[in-house]
Amino acid sequence: MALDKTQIAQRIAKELQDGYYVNLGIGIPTLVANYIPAGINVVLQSENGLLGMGPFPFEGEEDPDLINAGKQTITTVPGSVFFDSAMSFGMIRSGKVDLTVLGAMEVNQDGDIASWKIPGKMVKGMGGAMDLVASAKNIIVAMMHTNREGESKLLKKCTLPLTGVKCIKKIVTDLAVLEVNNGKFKLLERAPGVSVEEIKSKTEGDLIVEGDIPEITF
Amino acid sequence: MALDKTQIAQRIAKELQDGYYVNLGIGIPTLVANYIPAGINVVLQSENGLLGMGPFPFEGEEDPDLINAGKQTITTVPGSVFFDSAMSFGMIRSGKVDLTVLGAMEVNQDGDIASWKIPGKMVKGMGGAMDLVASAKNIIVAMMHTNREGESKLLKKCTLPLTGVKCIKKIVTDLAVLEVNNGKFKLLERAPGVSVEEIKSKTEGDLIVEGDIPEITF
Amino acid sequence: MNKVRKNAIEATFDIKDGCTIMLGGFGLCGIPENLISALVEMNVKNLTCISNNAGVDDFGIGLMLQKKQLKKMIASYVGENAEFERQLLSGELEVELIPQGTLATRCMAAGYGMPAVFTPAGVGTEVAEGKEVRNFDGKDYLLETALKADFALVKAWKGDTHGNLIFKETARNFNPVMAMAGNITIAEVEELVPAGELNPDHIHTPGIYVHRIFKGVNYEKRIEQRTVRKK
Amino acid sequence: MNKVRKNAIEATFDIKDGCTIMLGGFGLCGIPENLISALVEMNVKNLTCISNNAGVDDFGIGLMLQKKQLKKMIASYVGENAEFERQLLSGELEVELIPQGTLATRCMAAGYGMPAVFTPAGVGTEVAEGKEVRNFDGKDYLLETALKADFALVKAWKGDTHGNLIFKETARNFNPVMAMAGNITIAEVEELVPAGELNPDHIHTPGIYVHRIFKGVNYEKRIEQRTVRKK
Repeated sequence: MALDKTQIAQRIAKELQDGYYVNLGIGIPTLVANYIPAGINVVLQSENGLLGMGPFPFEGEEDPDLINAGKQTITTVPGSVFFDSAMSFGMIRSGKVDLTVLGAMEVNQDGDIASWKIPGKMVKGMGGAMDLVASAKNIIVAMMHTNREGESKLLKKCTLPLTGVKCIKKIVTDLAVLEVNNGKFKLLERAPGVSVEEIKSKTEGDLIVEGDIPEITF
Repeated sequence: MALDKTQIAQRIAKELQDGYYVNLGIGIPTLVANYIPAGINVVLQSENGLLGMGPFPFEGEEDPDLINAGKQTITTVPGSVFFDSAMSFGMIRSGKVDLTVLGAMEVNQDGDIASWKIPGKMVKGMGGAMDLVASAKNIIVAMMHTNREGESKLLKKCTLPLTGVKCIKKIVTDLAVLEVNNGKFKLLERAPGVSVEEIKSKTEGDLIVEGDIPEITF
Repeated sequence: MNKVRKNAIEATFDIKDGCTIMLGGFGLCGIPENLISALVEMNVKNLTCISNNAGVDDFGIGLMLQKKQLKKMIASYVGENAEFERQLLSGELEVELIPQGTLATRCMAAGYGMPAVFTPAGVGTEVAEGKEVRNFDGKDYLLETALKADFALVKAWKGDTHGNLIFKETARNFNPVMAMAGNITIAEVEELVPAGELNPDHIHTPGIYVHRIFKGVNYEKRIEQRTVRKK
Repeated sequence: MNKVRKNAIEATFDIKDGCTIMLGGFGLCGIPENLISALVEMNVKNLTCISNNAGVDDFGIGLMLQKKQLKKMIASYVGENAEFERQLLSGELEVELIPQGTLATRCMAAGYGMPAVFTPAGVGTEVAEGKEVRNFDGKDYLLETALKADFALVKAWKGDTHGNLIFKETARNFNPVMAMAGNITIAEVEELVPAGELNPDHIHTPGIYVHRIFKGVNYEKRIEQRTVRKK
């Protein structure tokens, strides 16, 4: 069965290591914060100017001056620090953030990503995504394997305007965990009960399947 | 009679205007702070990271964490603010400092200045002087008219390694007030009792003398 | 040197049609509410606005979009702002989208007197079109120029009569970098104190960057995405 | 993620001969006294030191100069440091002098992930030799590259166990920009508190830039130019 958004987040959370500084994008990536493994200490960076993001506030304790990059009300944890947007992207750009998780409309087998615009139809803007993908050492894309029309989002070549080139290392979808490997997608894990054939059929880009592909565990 | 260092500082203080942000270099320029005209509010910038420098501390109240760019113990005035060296030169470079006063070994008639090195003999380092002269809109040099050997420090062409080119607007020496004007020194004022002839003889660069030259008043 | 103004209208008297203005804030967090109201009230037209976002349909810069006061918007994110997206797609509004970090850095570059800097964001994308690309240590970067404005409008938590500013939490965001990039910088603050009352080690924006300051009123501080958990 | 170390010796164990180190401080103000003592005690050799000044003859980096631990000094000011000037003029020590603002900006560029920036200082002087000059809006600027170090050694007033730092008065100076430019940044602080005790709006250097932190001891805080007025 395909993973739901929560499970995608849960699987990505397994990539976290102790001491990591992590930037979580809007949407599914935000949910990763809920599944940080026990014994692992990570510090969440929010590019609007915060290190040490905590959970959502209790009802009635929302502070309009304290939001995350998704404009959601949040809290801080002990040891947090505020800074301006220039310094925030300064630490991103200088490689101090260990892991970035973000969403995408399309990813291709060279590691390019498209996520901010459908020409003539929809413009979200790149926000901080272009800076993040151009800077982070370690980027995971969290997205559905196909779009609403059932078309693959893992392509030979992105069709939409790019957010960044050759930057994505790993992709976690509702169907699979894949890595970008020498210009191809390499299948690492599959969702429980989802067959390699199904993943193959829903992946437009070249797919490497080597040996037995284990099921995703949490 | 030639001005002493205090009087040079006193004359320069007359250039201050209300609301000015001013950077005073090491030596004679530092003394300018003692002669700020009544009714004039200026904020002193110290490039090691302070806006709102006050007078020297009272004996016994020295604070080793609070010094000026000349490494002297100082105090602050109300409204002062501390910042790091990058921001300090940021405000200098972006033209927010209205007036810079600094010393020099040589100045030439194009407005070039030399102040940091005598090859093979002496190296003081440029410190912040190169940044200041490359950035300030309004720069006054405070110095003796001649060096210890009696040689003019106002030259056709500087002989020492430069600190900056075409940047000096005004020079106040023990003998005169001059401005750099179309590639020449223009004599504006002379020290009380000092003749135009004496100034001419001690100025190696081309000197413009137009009409009566008034004596310096304080 | 009197920087204190009575209110937003008095502080913005010389913002005329056709000006370029920069506005601090991220979403609706830390936006200069009083200054935006003044611009809406004065109905200044043909503005070029530089701000990370364009508010929401009925608040923040969205109010100026509704009244068609903007000729051009320079921002990083459109998001869920329907009116902004509509004007953009229809071509009514000229829009330049800039990566968020590049936007912040270009403002800072102005405030730090650096005419241009190299940054990696947007290499290989349409953002790179027409820009110099240079490789440093095996990685490509774009040359990005400093971004200035005729007026920078910022919102701080506390300020003093010298124009020194302290921001609160994530309401800081673009405010300090934009404060440095205005030819004239106007700050509205929730609390205005006499010079000397702020701890000089706690000030985020030195007063040298701020030309006018006033105490704002009636802060609404609207929340864009109220998210809570149960007690 | 344990960044706390017992003392300077424990924090500097991997600083080896030939390393490039950056040291915060302006004159003797805000210098990492404990870390310098450790380097002197360990007698690490062949160091390239990046610091605005080189201390005085018998304190600060001057102690390392005396022991001939430095291969190269990168600084902006020699001033009245006789031993530094002697080693420089005699050629015993390789010295690179950089304008003070350029030095600060190059460190900041490293910490902000900008490989190069344009700055005006030194145009037309020997500092410009070999550098790209470019004109922006009628003014010439030099292209200056980011400056990094194997280790950045900084001194703060207060710090917490996450590495967040707060500086005091003008002891801030180069410390925050150098803290951002070290591959490994080591901070000594006068007071070390648990994470959560510092006000997150008052922190100057976010802990993400700091890899090791310890509480320094026996601060001498020598004054270079004691100047006073009579009561």
